Parts: sequence; structure tokens; C-alpha cells
Amino acid sequence: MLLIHCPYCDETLPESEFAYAGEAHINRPADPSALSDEEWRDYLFIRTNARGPHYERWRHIHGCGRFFNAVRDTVSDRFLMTYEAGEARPDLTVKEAAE
Amino acid sequence: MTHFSAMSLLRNALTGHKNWREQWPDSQPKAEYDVVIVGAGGHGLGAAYYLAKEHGITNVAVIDKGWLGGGNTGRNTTIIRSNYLYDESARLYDHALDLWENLSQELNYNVMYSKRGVMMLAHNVHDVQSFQRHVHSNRLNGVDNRWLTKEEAKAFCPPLNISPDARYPVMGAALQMRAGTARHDAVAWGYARAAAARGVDIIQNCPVIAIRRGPDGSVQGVDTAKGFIKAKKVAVSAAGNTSVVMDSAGVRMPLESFPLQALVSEPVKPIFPCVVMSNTVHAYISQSDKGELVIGSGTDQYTSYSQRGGLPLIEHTVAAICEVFPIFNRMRMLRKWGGIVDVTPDRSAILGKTPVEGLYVNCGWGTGGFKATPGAAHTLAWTVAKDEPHPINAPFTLERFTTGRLIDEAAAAAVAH
Amino acid sequence: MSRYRIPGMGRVDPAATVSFTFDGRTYQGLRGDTVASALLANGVHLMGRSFKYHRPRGVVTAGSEEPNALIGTSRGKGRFEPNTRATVQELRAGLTTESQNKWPRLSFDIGAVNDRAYMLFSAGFYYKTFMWPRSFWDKVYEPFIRAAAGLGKSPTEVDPDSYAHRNLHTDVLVVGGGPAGISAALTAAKSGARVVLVDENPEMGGSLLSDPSVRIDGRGSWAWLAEQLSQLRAVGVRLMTRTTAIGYYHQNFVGLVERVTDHLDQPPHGAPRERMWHVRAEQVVLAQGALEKPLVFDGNDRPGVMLAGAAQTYLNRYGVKVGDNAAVVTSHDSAYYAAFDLVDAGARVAAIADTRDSVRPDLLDAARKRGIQVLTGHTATATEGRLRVKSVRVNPVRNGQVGAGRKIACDVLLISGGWTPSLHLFSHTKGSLTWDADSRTFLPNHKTEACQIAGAGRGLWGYGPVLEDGVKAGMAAAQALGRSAEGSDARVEGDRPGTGSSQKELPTDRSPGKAKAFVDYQNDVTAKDIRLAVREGMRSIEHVKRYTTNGMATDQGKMSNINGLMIAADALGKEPPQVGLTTFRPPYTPTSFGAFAGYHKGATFEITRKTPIDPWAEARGAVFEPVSLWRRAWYFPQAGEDMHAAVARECRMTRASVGMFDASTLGKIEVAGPDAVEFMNRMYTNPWTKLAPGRCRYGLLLGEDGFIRDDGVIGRMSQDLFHVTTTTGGAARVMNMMEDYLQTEWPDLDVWLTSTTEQWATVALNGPNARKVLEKLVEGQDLSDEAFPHMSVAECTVAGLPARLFRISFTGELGFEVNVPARHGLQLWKAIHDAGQQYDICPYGTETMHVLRAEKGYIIVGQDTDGTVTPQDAGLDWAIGKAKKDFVGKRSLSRPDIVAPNRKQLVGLLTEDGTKLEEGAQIVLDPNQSLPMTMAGHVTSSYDSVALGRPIAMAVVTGGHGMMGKTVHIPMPNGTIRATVTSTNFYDPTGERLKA
Amino acid sequence: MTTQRHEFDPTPFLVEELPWAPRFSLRVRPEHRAALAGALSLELPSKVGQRSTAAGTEVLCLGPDEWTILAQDADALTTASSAAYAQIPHSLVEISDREITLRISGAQALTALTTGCPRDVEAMPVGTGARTLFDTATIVLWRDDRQSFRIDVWRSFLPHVHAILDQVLVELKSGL
Ligand SMILES: Cc1cc2nc3c(=O)[nH]c(=O)nc-3n(C[C@H](O)[C@H](O)[C@H](O)COP(=O)(O)OP(=O)(O)OC[C@H]3O[C@@H](n4cnc5c(N)ncnc54)[C@H](O)[C@@H]3O)c2cc1C
Ligand SMILES: NC(=O)c1ccc[n+]([C@@H]2O[C@H](COP(=O)([O-])OP(=O)(O)OC[C@H]3O[C@@H](n4cnc5c(N)ncnc54)[C@H](O)[C@@H]3O)[C@@H](O)[C@H]2O)c1
Ligand SMILES: Cc1cc2nc3c(=O)[nH]c(=O)nc-3n(C[C@H](O)[C@H](O)[C@H](O)COP(=O)(O)O)c2cc1C
Ligand SMILES: [Zn+2]
Repeated sequence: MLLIHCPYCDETLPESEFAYAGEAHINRPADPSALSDEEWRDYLFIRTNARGPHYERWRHIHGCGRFFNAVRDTVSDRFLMTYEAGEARPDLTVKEAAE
Repeated sequence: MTHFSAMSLLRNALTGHKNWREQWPDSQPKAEYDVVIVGAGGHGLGAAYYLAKEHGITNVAVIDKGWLGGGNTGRNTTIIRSNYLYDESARLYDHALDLWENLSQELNYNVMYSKRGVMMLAHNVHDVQSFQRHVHSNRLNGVDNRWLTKEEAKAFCPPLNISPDARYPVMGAALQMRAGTARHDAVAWGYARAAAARGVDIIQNCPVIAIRRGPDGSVQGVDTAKGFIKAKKVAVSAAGNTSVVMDSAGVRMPLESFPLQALVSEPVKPIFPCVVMSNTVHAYISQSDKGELVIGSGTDQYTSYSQRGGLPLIEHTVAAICEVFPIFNRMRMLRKWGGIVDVTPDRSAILGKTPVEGLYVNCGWGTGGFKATPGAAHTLAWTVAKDEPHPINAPFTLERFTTGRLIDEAAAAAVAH
Repeated sequence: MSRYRIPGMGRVDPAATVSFTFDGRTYQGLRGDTVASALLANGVHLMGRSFKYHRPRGVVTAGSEEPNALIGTSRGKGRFEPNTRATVQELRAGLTTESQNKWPRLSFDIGAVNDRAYMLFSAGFYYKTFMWPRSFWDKVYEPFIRAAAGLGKSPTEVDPDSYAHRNLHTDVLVVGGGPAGISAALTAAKSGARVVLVDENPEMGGSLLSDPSVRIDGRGSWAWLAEQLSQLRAVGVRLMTRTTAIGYYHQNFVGLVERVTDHLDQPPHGAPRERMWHVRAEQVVLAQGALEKPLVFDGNDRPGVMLAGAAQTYLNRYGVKVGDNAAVVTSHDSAYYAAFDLVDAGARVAAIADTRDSVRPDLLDAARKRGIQVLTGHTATATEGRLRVKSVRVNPVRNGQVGAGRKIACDVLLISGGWTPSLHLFSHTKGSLTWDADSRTFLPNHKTEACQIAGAGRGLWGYGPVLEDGVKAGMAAAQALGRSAEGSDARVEGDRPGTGSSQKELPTDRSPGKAKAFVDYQNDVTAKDIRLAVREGMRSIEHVKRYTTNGMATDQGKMSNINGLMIAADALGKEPPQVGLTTFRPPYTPTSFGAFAGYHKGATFEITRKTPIDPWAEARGAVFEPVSLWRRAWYFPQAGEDMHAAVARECRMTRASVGMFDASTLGKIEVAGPDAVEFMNRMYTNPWTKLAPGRCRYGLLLGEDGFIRDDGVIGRMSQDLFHVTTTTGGAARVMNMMEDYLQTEWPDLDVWLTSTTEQWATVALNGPNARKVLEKLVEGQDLSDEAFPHMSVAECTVAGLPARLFRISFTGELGFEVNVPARHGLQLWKAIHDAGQQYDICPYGTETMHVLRAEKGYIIVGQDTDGTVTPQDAGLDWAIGKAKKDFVGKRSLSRPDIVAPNRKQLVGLLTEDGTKLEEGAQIVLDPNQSLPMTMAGHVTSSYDSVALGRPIAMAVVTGGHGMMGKTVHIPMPNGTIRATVTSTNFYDPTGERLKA
Repeated sequence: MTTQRHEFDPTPFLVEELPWAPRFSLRVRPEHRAALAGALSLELPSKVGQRSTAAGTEVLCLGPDEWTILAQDADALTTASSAAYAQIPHSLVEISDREITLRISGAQALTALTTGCPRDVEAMPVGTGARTLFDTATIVLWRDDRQSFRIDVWRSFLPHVHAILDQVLVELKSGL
């Protein structure tokens, strides 16, 4: 059972209050009809499935209800950070340097 | 290769088992192969075996980052069945079943394929409709699968609780008699031994770091921890790690890797005669030939490469088992473990050619690819040898995610009212 | 007093006799005994049979790592469990136990013939044989192999006990209540931290209970222990005994299982048998101690051969002398102390054979003083004794040469191959290990979690160093929590330092190929099996494990892993760290299923949701069906009616007059805000802009892949407010999907979603007399067709209750749906029921609802569609807002395969001969094909229609929309049925009744 | 370890179902929170978990833009809401019937909650609240006192929560 920091509640809480919501920063195209079948497939189905730091979404579904983003290492399952939905993809190298 | 038989066993017993030979040698990579297969699971080893046996291509290396069979082949609940709904799937899995039937003899390795029957429980009207649909479709596809009343189900599997008061009462079941289990490790070892006997190199503890492509885009070989290995054809059969390997060839995949857990109980005398699956309650169970109850759990919600998994999920699984089989409440869990399964959007495999010349892929089996091992390996070998789809694997392309021609068994069983 | 009990020793209560049975014989033990200690006190060593060879076995250990002494235990009906370790099960009055894996009896077991043929049963033998003739596998070989497998027998009755769960958050969790754990807990607690200390034993103390010889802080060690425990209590440490840490998960989440009642004579009413604790700790201290290893030599498994530490435990903790005349074979100093304690308690120790050439002089002295002969540089090469060891053969080893052996008579043989730090939990976290070349053991290395490892668990030896280490770990934990901690060092007198060496199998002068030198006792894995595996190419330790099953028994390698590794490494010509260990996995010891399930059993296995009207249905004898988490009234049988008759009546009465239906389970979402209509436009396929307030519309929701996900009627309550309904099973999913788009794709929209599924109770009224019934109850709304036409919605009063009233129909009849606040749902239902009496109003269930809607061709998402059906496939193109530029799923509808001809399309089917089709039956165009047939679709819904006087069906058929009037075939096991393709709108196709 | 004693506890905790009371879900963008609070004469705490009480109306902040309101005067609230809507778009939805509230109090109330709540209830300050879980049911948990809690449970989930609490009660009464 993971331990997750909700950036909205500013609390670190057990995984059972949260729902995983897939890879983050895959924005819905503004005009889907302008996309080729391949581009639309990429949006629908192609996933990074990163081994290591993974940008992903969670929802604090049994809590504040907010969707938010996280970077989690998929090898250790450890969260590197969480941040609010809509925030830009953080640059991990900067974060590491700061630590 | 020493032929295995009761006689050879007896002969060796009399000489203190000193004369058994290696089942496969500890190969070191050569500079070049005709075909390199990434991943020494059942699928990869099987493909190598069929390449050698049926296509005469023996200059083949199977490369694994760890010990052979240490991926999902070595950690699955070994359920084998072919009563799938769609023609494409039924054909593929039934082809595998045909091969399972004689696999021990073919490989001269007892893989203990046990046709104990797989029974799938229906707990609500929707399940009944869905399973009936399977039964009918299977019948017309020539795949064995029949409907049991709940009393028949109980007679077939006495530990089953069919009380109408259960939270999820059993309303009937679909039974495939030809289905069952096999000894997971023996499948990997049997293929490894038989492939090695035909000249295939099995290279362990050698992670493939990248697939190298030439200026024209075609495959040139693989970079590994033991150096570059040249090959015009590379087949990736890396299960949970497929995305990472394919990414190195510049091919992005419609895959996500999740931790999937399983567990065994302490061993007991025979009590459970078949395999039972309940999708609604999320319980999968059989008894192994060593006596443990082998129980499958679900995937954790998040992607992971950690081969671990959480406790709550296991608690749910065990509760589900005890709901359906209340006599097991005082049994004890001996061990639980995790594997990494790669899941496609339609939960069917991707099997065959890729947009890259010389690159083939066999992945996306999710929680259910052990049963397909001989079938997938057999048809992949064909595709690699001939550079064209086998009629059976032809529908399982990558293109289907572009065109929308998905093979979605899970969606077909979708629960909604 | 039993023959082998020593008065005045042990922590058992000499005044409290407890009787129990073993294999039908009654024995006396004392309160505080385990089954094993009590049997040993009675001179019983033979307690079980091994897995493969059925060799007679006695206890090897005194703890949870026991591989041999597994018994069946029971306390009355439904309370039997197999494979219980006799070394752990505490005595309780009336305990019944039995031995396992033997026939006809423990002392004479037919299965032991396997032992004679043991050369045949070498590692992996079954992979090499049983293949011919092919058919024999299913019928002969496999059943034979299976019958031989397994240890105890499974329970066969339902367990009447209950099991509990608890969550616990703490600053520090200390696992292991030995000296290291105790001092860590006390140190951390004194810093003000919340501390939990757990130990799997019935009391804290760890090795102090087994070896109390030292004095600590000037007191006897047990007096010191008692004082420590009261201090721990005083500073508020939660002490949990009989509690095993079973698994160490992510971010210091540890699963504990507490055995609550198995030791009690009379468990109090309501007490759970076991309790699973989910602990989240800021800091974890692992003080699990170390496990002693056996030595591997021919005959090291006879009853009476046990670990030296175990013998010491039986003596000091239980006051039981395991024999009168012991011999010792060891490679570690600790066995000397065991021997000394035995001699001091009045037993004889014939000799200590030490594999090492040199031994600490003080040990030799102490042995000599006690009259014990010490043979250094010796190996053990054989034992004798069938059901109890009689002698051991020891031989000198000089320069690798094994000299002549001599027999030493004994009635117990104590062995010690050194100690392995218990790093199981640490390994669960994927913490890495490092090989310590001096002690030849693995020690913890890189940590992945916030934990400290202390005591024997990290290779320390002797109470002084271990106590000090515990203090350090406690301080480290406290400091990591930002607290300042002080440690006080304990003064230990008479400490027993110790070292030793790890061994492969002991050298022998006989043919090693013939030796039955056991590595894994329970699974009967011998040293030669491991060497055979390596010879056959199993170079990875994981292959060795799987090929030989070494370490796969119920002790999970606690006895066998390191010995197996030593032998495998030797066979491979490598150093042990190059070979490595297999993976430790949870649970630490085998754990009851019941403890995992906890409260989730029977009625509380999973939530059952019920509507406010459910009690009425239940009182009326309704039959229910589960739909997602809900239970819904399926039909309301009257006396003598079966389902078919009840549904036929409900259908008839509804169409003839009026029926009522509990629709409360439908999902409801309040979509509110200035951008509500824009949001609806983006989510649903339909256009919403022009829908006037007070009107409603059927809404269709797709996934982004273009396939139908959900549907429902949606009312526009006002300009900025929509009352959305969803399917029963889809409610939560739809809500989540909407929130997802709203929060992450369109956060700019001013709109909010509130689930109101349970705010409203919903009653549907259908039938030509629906208006007449309702009119009597409605205030504030004219129900005439002009004022309130089909697809209207209004707020008004119904039966005196504030209501949202919809005029909609899922039956094709004049229909209304009344929503009132849920607490009034039952009142509304009764009011309508009363008002409808005059029209013979008929309550109906989900089955009738399904029939009536099918007669109109209305789909059920999930039944007539699965996750592969598009709006066009379902004939719902009309629900797509053609002018809309975008909505969820729109882009996918133009993918090549979605626009391809010959997709499966939803149609009606009427059988030519009037038989009712089976749902799920497959459709073919050419009935004369051979198998496998090309299928063209399947029947999605099929019912006997009372209104039409014939069965009707819906089906998806390839190119079905273009096949109206054509014949298709449904091949069934007993003949093929012909059916005509029709529209799905079977009943009242022009919709007259709807508009009534 | 010689004697086998256990202490029985006749009343470990008490579960009461509280009477119906008007309850609303209020949603508004954070930037409009203060303005809306003024318009509705409410104190809307800005931090998730915080509560306010004024004139008998209780407010609990459940999310950055979500509050549960136990209204003293429901009509006044809805009227004020309608009046403010045009200026300050928001959503006020009545949910009085969606949840039923239980009060759980007594010496072992906290223990009872820890059987089903995964979060650290003990650490939750008195006077705060949170949406969380009890067993598999979503609940809103209010801590009113050290040993007194309220939980709001969706109506159809209540029997399950009750059934588990009943088992826990029996368990705690046994003293083990
Ligand atoms: C717990 C569990 C239960 C399951 N239950 C069932 C079941 O009951 N029935 C069923 O049919 N299926 C089941 N499955 C699924 C099944 O196990 C798999 O689909 C199947 O075994 C996959 O076989 P494989 O040979 O493709 O993969 P694997 O056996 O996983 O082999 C892939 C190999 O690739 C190697 N590899 C990966 N990356 C690299 C690299 N970069 N370089 C070199 N080598 C690499 C890995 O080390 C691994 O050995 C289950 C899976 C799990 C985890
Ligand atoms: N017989 C002997 O002479 C002997 C043997 C071993 C150790 N010692 C001495 O004992 C000391 C070791 O002290 P220590 O405190 O490190 O270890 P310990 O062995 O005294 O205590 C460890 C405790 O942890 C418990 N435990 C282990 N895993 C557990 C789990 N998963 N859940 C719950 N409980 C668990 C064990 O049952 C044991 O009670 C050393 O000083 C050593 O010299 C003496
Ligand atoms: C079908 C099956 C049966 C198993 N039976 C046992 C068993 O009896 N004892 C045991 O210790 N492990 C058993 N295992 C689990 C393995 O020990 C191991 O956990 C699993 O292969 C995963 O590897 P890992 O735990 O080393 O990562 C079994 C695994 C499978 C797939
Ligand atoms: Zn939150």
C-alpha cells in the first residue's frame, strides 16, 4: 500500500483513498478531427510505460476528489513528488540538483 | 541430449545420478546470429525451438537479463484454456491447446499438462448471458466448453459453495474439460533443453540494452551487457519489459505494465479437483501436483516494474476465495509473489511484425499468456522465418490500434446494466 | 510430573496441568507448553513424516521455523487446521492433535517404501518420466503423483470463527521482542515517540527466554526482563505478543497477524481468532534475531536429532530435558552452551564433535569440567535409529581426509551449523544484502525504507553487543523522527560470546552419492539433489530451488536456504555471494486465510446496496438479482408463480393498465453552472443547446475510443442545471469520467458535478393508466399531454412530497418517473401503490422492465452493447449531434474499421417457428458450414413477449441494418433455428401509446 | 503467563443514528470563495479538513472548491444562493438525503474507527473533518471530541458500515 501526498489536501495518506488515473501530460487534442488516424491512436493508446520516473495522474477519490499529478519511480514504487493538475511537467534534474 | 525416460532414470539411479548431462549449456554470445530472441520465457524459448525444428533456423540466440524462465513463465498460476469468445482468440488459444496435448512427448520433458477442466463461475444474470455467449460461440468454433447448472458445478468441484444466500450466489458455470494446468518451470526448461539440443544458444544474465537499427531503419542487432550481437532479425518476447526494449528500437507501444500477484497455500492432500475462475468475485484457484492451492490475484492499480504488489489486494483475493470456498478459511498462505504483466488497450496480445524491418514482437499477454505459450511461440517462429503473418497470428497486429479493429474479450464481457 | 520435565526450570506453570491428545492418546503438559515441548516432556520425539520419503521425523527447532513437527489441530466442528507447527501451538485444554502424511500410523507408514526407492526420486525426476504411454499420464501417473503430495488434510467444514482487522499508525514499530528489540523500543519510547513492539511468541524476551544464564545490570536476566517489560508498559509502549510481522511493504507499511484465541481454553464470546494489523510506521526497527542452521550429513533427520539451540530452549524455557544422553555435532560455539546447560540440568553429554580444528580454550575448559569429551576437527558421517536416534558416527578430518569413524551412542543428537541473521522482512523491502566473509553470512546492506536493523539480525552475538545495538537502533529511530534520545548501556555479566562457521555438507568417508544428508527436511531435499541440479545445468540458485524444491516447504527455507546455497556454490565452484540467495517473500510464517479476509466474509464479504423501497419488496416476497453492488427486485412472484408466470403477469398488467417500478438505483448527477450546457455538449454525443428547460432527452455517452459507455435520460431543470441519469452499474464510472474531463481537460468551464444518486428515490409508473394514478397525487403540475408532453420534466409535489417529475418511458407506454428525497421513497411508493389499487397497479421488477423495453427495442448498455459497439452499430446515429464539432469519442467514429462495412449491427429477430432464442446464441448466415463456422453475430436479448404473443429477440448481426426481412440461422445443439431480421421496435412502432 | 484472564467491556462505544438535517454540497472556484461566503453569510474555511460553525450552521471544507454545509436555515441558504448566483457562479446542491449520519462515541470509539479507516484517525485534530473510507465505503468523518465522532455514510452503504461496526462491537466487548 503506497503512501501518497495529496497536493490539495497537503496531507500524506494511504493509497486506498486514491485511484490511479494513468499517464500524465497527455492532453486531449484541441481539435481531434484534425488528427490523422496515427496521431489519434497515439493519443488514445500509446503510453510511455516508463521504467523509472513516471509522470502519472492520481485522484484523491475518497478524499478531496481532485485529480493531480505525480512522479513515481516504477522500479521502487516510490513517489518522487506530486503536484496539482495543470502544472507543467516538472524538470526532475532541477529537483535533484536542489536536493 | 540424454533421452529422458523411466529407463534412463532407472539406469542413472543405479549409477548414483552421476551421469546426467546439462539440460542446456551455459552459452556465451557469438558475434552474430540469424535470429536473436530477447527474453527467455516460455514464449521466447518456444519460438527458438520451433525456429530450429520447423524452419531449420538454428543459428539462434535467446537472451535473457536473468535466469531463463524467471519472468512470468516462472510466476504464473498456470491456467490453460481456450474457450475464448472471438474467433481470432479461440483459434490462437485452441492451437496452443493442441500443442499442449503432446508437448511432454514432443519435448521429451514432462510438463505435466493436467487436463483437470477449467470451470468459470457465473454469479449474476449478466455473467450467465456472457458465458452462454461463450459456450455457443465456442461450440460453433469447435472449441469445447459447456454450461453447468450450479448443482453440476458443485458435483464437479465439491468444495464449491452454492448456497443461494451467498453474497455472490453461483448461478451456473461454463466448463472446458480440455483445459487445465501445466508445470510452469518445466515448460521453460523443456523448451530450453529441446532448443539447445538443436543448436540454439541460450544466454542468461545478459540484459539487452538496446536494439540497434541501421541507416535504412532495419534491424542490425542488439546491444547487450555482453556487447553487441549482430542479427538481421530480432524478436522481442520480453513480457512486462516490452515497452522498454521496444522503445530502444524507436517503437512506442500501446502497453502498460502492472504488478500481478499470486499466492500458494501450505500443501494439503488432494481436495480440489479442477481449476475454478470467478471473474466477478475475482478468484482463481487450482491445486498443484505438490498439493498447494495456487491462487491468482489481481493487478495493482498503478504501473510498476517492481515484481511486488500490495497487501490489500491479496486480502481481497483471499476473502474472495473463502467466499466461494468457505472450507478454506483455516488454510494458511505459504507464499505470495508478484510478476509484471504488460497490458494492451484491448487486453489481447500483439504478435508478429512491427513497422521496423527485421523486428518482431510478442507481447501484451497481460494476465493470461501462459496458456498461449506453445501457440504463440509456434506462430511467431513462422512469422520470423517467413517474414509474414501466420494465419493464426495475423489478426494480432499493432495496426489494429490505428484502425480500431480491436479484439476486446474483456469489453465483450463488460459488466454494466 | 512427566518423565523429562525438570522441576524448577522453565517458565511453564508446574501447578497448571493441561491435557491434550496426540494421535488419539492423551498426554499431560503444563500451562505455557507448546505441543512440542509437552510431547518431549513425555519422551515423544516422533511427530511427523516427511513429504516425499515419508521418513520418521521429530522436532528440529523450538520455534516458528519448524519444518518437521507439523500436526493437525482441532477444537470441535469446523475448527480443524492442518500443518500446524507443534513448536508454536500452545497447549490449551481439550486440544486435539494428530500427525500427518502417514498411513496407517505414524510409527508404521506404508509410504515409507519411497525411502527405499529414494534413488529413483532424485531432484526433478518427474520431469524425466511418466510420459509413456501418453494416456497413462491423465489416468495413472498424475493421480498417483497427486495422491502422494500434500502434507496434512484440508479442512472440510465451514470455519465458525471470526477474524478482525485493525489499522495502526505509529512512530516506531519494533519487530522482535528479544534483547535488541526491547532495548530499541525502550530507548525510542523514552524519547517520547509512540512505539509498538511485536513478537510472535507468547511472551517477550526472545533468546533471553532460551538462554537466561547471564546477569544484566546486576540482576538475573529474567528479573531484568520483567523489569524492562514493566518499564516499557510504563512509557506507553504497545506490547503485542503472539503477533507476527508477516510482510514489510512500501513506505513502512507492515502487516501483522495477532493470534488472539488459539491458546485459550475457552475463548470469550465474540473474540476473533486472529487479527490482521495494518501498521504504518515512521520508523521500523527490525530485531528479528537469528536462526540456527542444521548441519548436513547422512542421517541428520532422525527423530531425536535437533538443533542445539532448540534443546536449550526446551530446557530453559519449558523445563524439558530432550534426552538423557546427548551427543553434539557443531560448527559454532553456541552448541557448547546448550551442552553445558543440559549437563548442569542433570543430563549426560557423551561428546561434542566440532567440525572446526580449533576451539576457544575457555569452552574446552568448561566442557572438560563438565566431563564432556570434545572432538575437534571432526565430521559426522551417519546416525542410527529408526524412530529415534541411537547413535552418531563421527570421524576425524585431517587435511581434507576423513579418518576412521566411531560410533557414539546417544538418545538425542544436538546439531548446530551456525546462525543466519533473520533478514526476511528486510528482504521484502528489496533491501540489498552483503556477504560477510568472516561470519560467512549475509548481512543487511542498502536500505530502501526508513528502518534500522539491530541485534543478532545483523550478525551480532552476545547479549552485551546486542543490547547496545538495540539502544543505538532506538536512538537512530528517535533521531530520524527529530527527537533527542538517550541510551543507557546495560552491564552484562557472564555473557556467552560465540563464533562459528557455515558449512556445506559435511565430509564423509562413504559414497556421498548414497548419503541421505538432508538440506530441506520437509521437502526431502538432500545435498546430492542440489549437486545433481547443478550438474544438470541449473546454475542459478533460483533454478536450483525450483528444480529441487529446496526452500519451498512451509518453513520457506528458514532451515535450508543457506545450507543449500553453500552446497550449490561449492558445486558451481563459486563463492556464495556470486550465487546469491533466493527471494524472501511474505508471509514470514504461514498465515490463515481468515486473517487476510478479516470482516469480509458472509454478508459483509462485500457491500450490498439496497434502495429505500427494498424493504417493501422484501416483505412482498420479491426475488432479487445483484446488479453491480446493488440488489434489485427481479420479479414479484405471487403464490404458485414461477419466474416466467410472474414476469408474464407483470408485463400484461403494465401494458393493460399500470405498473410501478423502483428505479432508485439509476445513477444521478447534478450538473450545475453557467457552462453546464457546454459541458454536456462536450461529454455526450447529443446536442443540448436547444433543449429547453423543462424538457429532457436521451443521452448517449461514448468512451474516447468511440464505443458506447453509458446512456440515460437527462432533464434540463433550468438554463444552468441538468439532472443527468446513468445506468445503475455505470454511475460511479460516469461520474469519475466527467470529473476527469472537467478537472483536467476543461478546468476553464464553470460547472460542477454532484452525485445525487442517493439523494433521490425514484419510482417509475408505466401504462395507459399511469396518468390517472399520478393525477391523484400531483400538485403544481398539469399532467395533460399538452401541458406536460412526453420528455418533459418539472418540479412539483407528489403525494405531498417535493418531487422532480419526469415524463419519460422505458416501456413504450405512457410513463412517468417520480424522484423524491430518498427518505420519503418508501412513503411515495406506498402512496402510489395505494392510489393505483383502483387500476390494479402492478409492482414489477427488473426482468419485466427488460422485457418491456426490449419490445420497444430500447437497448441495455452492457447487454445489447458490449464495449465494442458504436452508436451506428446500435442504430443510435440519431443521438449524435451532427453539427457538433467535437464530443468525447467523436474522432474515433471515423477510424477505418469503425466506418468499414459489415460491422455487427443491432437488429430484431423473430424466429420462424416461434421458439425463444437463447441469449448469447450465435448467428450464422450459412447453416450448412462445417466447424469452425463463420459467425455473423449473436443474440443479445431474448424474451417471451406477452404483448406480441410470441418470443422476440435483439441481436447484433454483420451488416444487419441492411438485412431487414432476410433469414438468418441459429445453430443450436439440437437443431438449427431460422429467424427473420426485423426492426428492434416490435411493439407500437409508431409510438402512439407513448403520446397518450 | 499462568492464568488466562480477559476483561470484558460492556460498552466499548456507542453508535447512534442522528436525525435528518438539511445538508448541502457547495462548490465554487477558490477565487470566489470569500465573496460567496459573504453572500451566503457563511464562513468557508479555505483548507481541506477545516470546519466552521456560525449560528448553528456547520461547514466542512472537503476539497479546494467543495464544502459540506449543515444548514440551520435551509431556505435562507438557498435563497441567498440564488441571489448570488449571477454574480458569483457556484453550485449548491441539496444532499440531505444522500447521507445518513452516525455518531460514534465512547472510550473505544477511536479503536472502532481504526478497524475501517486507513488514515491516522488518532492524529486528526478535534474540530476537523475529512472525506475518507470506512472499510470500502466512502464516508465523511467529523471529529467532534477526543472520543466522539460523526460519520456521514451514503444511505445504501450504511447497512454495511453498521454490520461491520456491530461485529467490531462484539469483538471489543470480548475484551480481546
Ligand atoms: C501472477 C501471475 C499469474 C498469471 N496467471 C496466468 C494463468 O493462470 N494463465 C495464463 O495463461 N497466464 C497467466 N499469467 C500470464 C503469463 O504468466 C504470461 O503471459 C506468460 O508467462 C508470458 O510468457 P513470456 O515468455 O512472454 O514472458 P516471461 O516469462 O515473462 O519472459 C520474458 C523474459 O524476458 C526477459 N527480459 C525482459 N527484458 C529483457 C531485456 N531487456 N533483456 C533480456 N531479457 C529481458 C525477462 O527476464 C523474462 O525472462 C500470469 C502472470 C502472472 C504474473
Ligand atoms: N541459544 C543461544 O545461546 C542464543 C541463540 C541465539 C541468539 N542468542 C543471543 O541472543 C541475542 C539476540 O538477541 P536479538 O534481540 O537480536 O534476537 P532474539 O532472537 O533474542 O529476538 C528476536 C525475536 O524476534 C522474534 N521475531 C522474529 N521474526 C519475527 C516476526 N516476523 N514477527 C514477530 N516476531 C518475530 C523472534 O521470535 C524472537 O523472539 C544475542 O545476544 C545472541 O547472542 C543466544
Ligand atoms: C504454480 C506455482 C506453484 C508454486 N508453489 C510454490 C510452493 O509450493 N512453495 C513455494 O515456496 N513457492 C511456490 N511458488 C512460488 C515460487 O517460490 C516463487 O515465489 C515464484 O516463482 C516467483 O518468484 P520469486 O518469488 O522468486 O520472485 C509457486 C509458484 C508457482 C507459479
Ligand atoms: Zn486530497
